[in-house]
Amino acid sequence: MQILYFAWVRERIGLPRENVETSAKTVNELVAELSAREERYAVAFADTSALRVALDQELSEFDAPLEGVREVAFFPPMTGG
Amino acid sequence: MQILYFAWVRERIGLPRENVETSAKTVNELVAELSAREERYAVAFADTSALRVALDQELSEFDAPLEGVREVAFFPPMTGG
Amino acid sequence: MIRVQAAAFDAGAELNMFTEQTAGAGAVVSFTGIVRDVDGGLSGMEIEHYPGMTEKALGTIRDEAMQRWSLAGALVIHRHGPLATHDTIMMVATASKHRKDAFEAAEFLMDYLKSRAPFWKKEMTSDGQDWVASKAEDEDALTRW
Amino acid sequence: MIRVQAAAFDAGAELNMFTEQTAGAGAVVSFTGIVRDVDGGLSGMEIEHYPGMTEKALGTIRDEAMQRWSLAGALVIHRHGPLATHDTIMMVATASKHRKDAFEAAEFLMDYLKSRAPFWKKEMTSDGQDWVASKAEDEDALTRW
Repeated sequence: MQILYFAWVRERIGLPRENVETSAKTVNELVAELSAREERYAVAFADTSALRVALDQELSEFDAPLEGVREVAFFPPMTGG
Repeated sequence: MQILYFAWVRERIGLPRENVETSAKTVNELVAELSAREERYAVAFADTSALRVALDQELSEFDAPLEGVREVAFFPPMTGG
Repeated sequence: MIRVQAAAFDAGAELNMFTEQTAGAGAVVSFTGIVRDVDGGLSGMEIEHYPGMTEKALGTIRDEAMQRWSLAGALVIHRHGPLATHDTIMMVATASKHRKDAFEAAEFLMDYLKSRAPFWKKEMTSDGQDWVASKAEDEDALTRW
Repeated sequence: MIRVQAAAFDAGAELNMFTEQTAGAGAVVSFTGIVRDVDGGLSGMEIEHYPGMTEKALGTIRDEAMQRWSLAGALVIHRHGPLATHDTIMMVATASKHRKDAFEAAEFLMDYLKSRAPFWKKEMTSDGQDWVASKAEDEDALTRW
């Protein structure tokens, strides 16, 4: 599964994207798995209410299932315009 | 007193402006005076609810006093923009 | 800035100049009114106005907008005289720090200009010429403010 | 029309092109977002985005606007990458027969773009760099629609 990070999430984790082998069934499970890996993930994901997630480039929720999903992206609330 | 007419009021009365000697105390009295003069005025002023009046270039009401007023203008509702 | 003129103007160039003058504000909204297509075809339009009162009325409306919203600037340009189909009739532009002020002030300027500035449109079609009738909804729009 | 680009663009020229493409509509509204002055001075801005999702998200927002209002056209241009103070960040433009549709659709496009299109602004000041925080009022603005 391709995981993408943007803005300060990318900076805290220290990379823009990575390939992850996971058996996580939901976004929340994936977040827990990543956070358990290394401190920098735990810091970036400390408060998921301050984060947004997109599944295959569509905004989604943290309790959404990951079945069939190829691309997961984590980022802060958008500030364009 | 200088009287100005715009848009279809000007066309019905047949002139853009004229000088009028009047002792009318309000716009309504002036309208009655002009309407009594000639058919074309009576036609133009037949329905004052379809008209607007400006006194010295400020939108006003038909029952407003004319004291001190130098310029009265009659016209249909505006359609700019 | 208020301009009442017979001459054509370039809305894009005006927008850029206005934006430059209000640089640093962050948000610029513009409205452009164009002679539109009408059923049966329009061969042209003529706009009559009340010289003297027009400038005063637009100035009053603009002052009111500058007072009610936090604006870095407000521009109104309105043409009079003969116009052809697809000609630009008028524009307003507003600049502010936050987009809400610029949007609201531009709508306010348009609503008041429509019903309170002394302009009258006459349309020329193949059937002849006729004065454009005012719309009740334009008067109603003022109740919002 | 949706454009996501690093290159600068001329908002006035875009407005004129858009107006020409939607000629006959009568009413055109534009919003331009500019890198604004901030207290303490801004030396520049960087806009990150999510290639692929950005275009999709903007397309979805534009389609929604075209469905909800009677529009002759809707344009969205948004830049990414490094920007300098007073640079144009983005613009939206809408065209319709009646001004209400163009105004509402432009505000809708801005409100959704702000909170639903994947762009993130980073400001460079003399104190360093920092990501611009999202505002609760931007999320709240969506409840209007």
